[in-house]
Amino acid sequence: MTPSASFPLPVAVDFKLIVTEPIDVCGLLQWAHHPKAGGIVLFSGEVRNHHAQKKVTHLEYEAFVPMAEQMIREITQAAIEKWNLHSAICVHRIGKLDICESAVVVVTAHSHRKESYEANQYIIDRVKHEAPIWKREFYEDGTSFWGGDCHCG
Amino acid sequence: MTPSASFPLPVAVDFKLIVTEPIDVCGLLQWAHHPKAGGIVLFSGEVRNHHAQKKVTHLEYEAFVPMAEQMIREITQAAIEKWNLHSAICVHRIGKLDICESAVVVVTAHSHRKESYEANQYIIDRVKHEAPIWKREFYEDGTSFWGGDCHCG
Amino acid sequence: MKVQVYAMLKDYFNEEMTMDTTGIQNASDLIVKLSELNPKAEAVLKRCRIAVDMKFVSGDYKLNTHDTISIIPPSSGG
Amino acid sequence: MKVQVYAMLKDYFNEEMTMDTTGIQNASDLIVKLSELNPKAEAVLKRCRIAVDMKFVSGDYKLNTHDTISIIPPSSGG
Repeated sequence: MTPSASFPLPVAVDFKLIVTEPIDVCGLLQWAHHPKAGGIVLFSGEVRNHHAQKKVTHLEYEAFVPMAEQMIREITQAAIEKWNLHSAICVHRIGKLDICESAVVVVTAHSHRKESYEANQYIIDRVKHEAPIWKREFYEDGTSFWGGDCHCG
Repeated sequence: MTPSASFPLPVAVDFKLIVTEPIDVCGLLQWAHHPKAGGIVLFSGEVRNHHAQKKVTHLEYEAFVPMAEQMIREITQAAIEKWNLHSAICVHRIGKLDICESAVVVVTAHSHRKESYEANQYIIDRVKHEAPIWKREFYEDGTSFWGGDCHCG
Repeated sequence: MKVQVYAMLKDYFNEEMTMDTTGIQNASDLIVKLSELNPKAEAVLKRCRIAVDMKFVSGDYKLNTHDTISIIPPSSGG
Repeated sequence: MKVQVYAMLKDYFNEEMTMDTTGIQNASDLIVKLSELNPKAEAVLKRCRIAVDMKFVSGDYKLNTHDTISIIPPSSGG
């Protein structure tokens, strides 16, 4: 890949962080290039065809969009400060997703790879556990299940 | 990203693992998609513009190509077996590289993200330390330096 | 006050409700009230967080008639 | 035997050399011999590994006249 003409601010202020169209994974990777960054890590969370012995046909994600965007921005900013990243971005998709499509992508860039891996895991762990985003799995047998539901209601 | 028409064998038997042209980072990511893989991690080791206070203009990589390819294949295979990966690939570039270009890319795919991160780090750590590949840094002041040289010869 | 629910809570409540504040002093009271309105939702509600103006608040947060309150089920993004 | 060197070792030796095996029983002996041929390379040579047929061998590996031997400097890929 060739470098962008101008290099990014560490945090992606102008990006939509919750999107309904397929995530432009390569575009995010391209954006994250930085002349000081020796190690870039990209995580893509993708739709699996199985969950707990059931065959998954597709997923649907819902979000409280403005709050989710704000939290993703804050979590990304916290990682940039904690590890001194050159760039970091996290984009989550909502709506209907098919098998193998990316639900969430995190890219982190640091001078050294160890920090890029750590910061990347920090961002995805926090986004998954804290941001107001919900997954609903649809199975081949016609049933569906909300992630995070406790089956006890 | 959309899934490939046919899904890969875990190890990329038909890929050239040492290349002289820019690494097709997006193509590797595309290749690694797998319907059982919930977490895909991609590492890109890129050329930095600085090293130990010196400004780097470009790098050159040299490899003992057949041995390096064989070792990368063995290391990748070891990771696939250790973590039960759905797919894994590592490609290293040689020749002249400019700032921000990828020198090495590792992609790992597992059902869960933790294993994808771990296996990815395992592969890059071993490839960097064990494979017969050497880096030469060229500086703005006209000097150059072989990585791994001990400055004491 | 305006109360918004998300995800599986929409199986139990309207997505957006206007509730009067009688007997609802704080965020915890609101969860109790919603559980009374639909006991089937109680198990999920116990695990929800409450946000006011896109900020999470604790159970003793005093609710205001003019607040817009979001009942946030456990996250399951990614 | 045929000896191949790589990377910074090419500053000190020809990339490919044919050496006779006199006094060179094993891999360690070859490193000593190369250090004698060019003492400036000694520090690097001490940190090199030796491969025969693309497999690393230990210092006591017995070298054969027909072997092609690679002197592998410390890796610095990635």
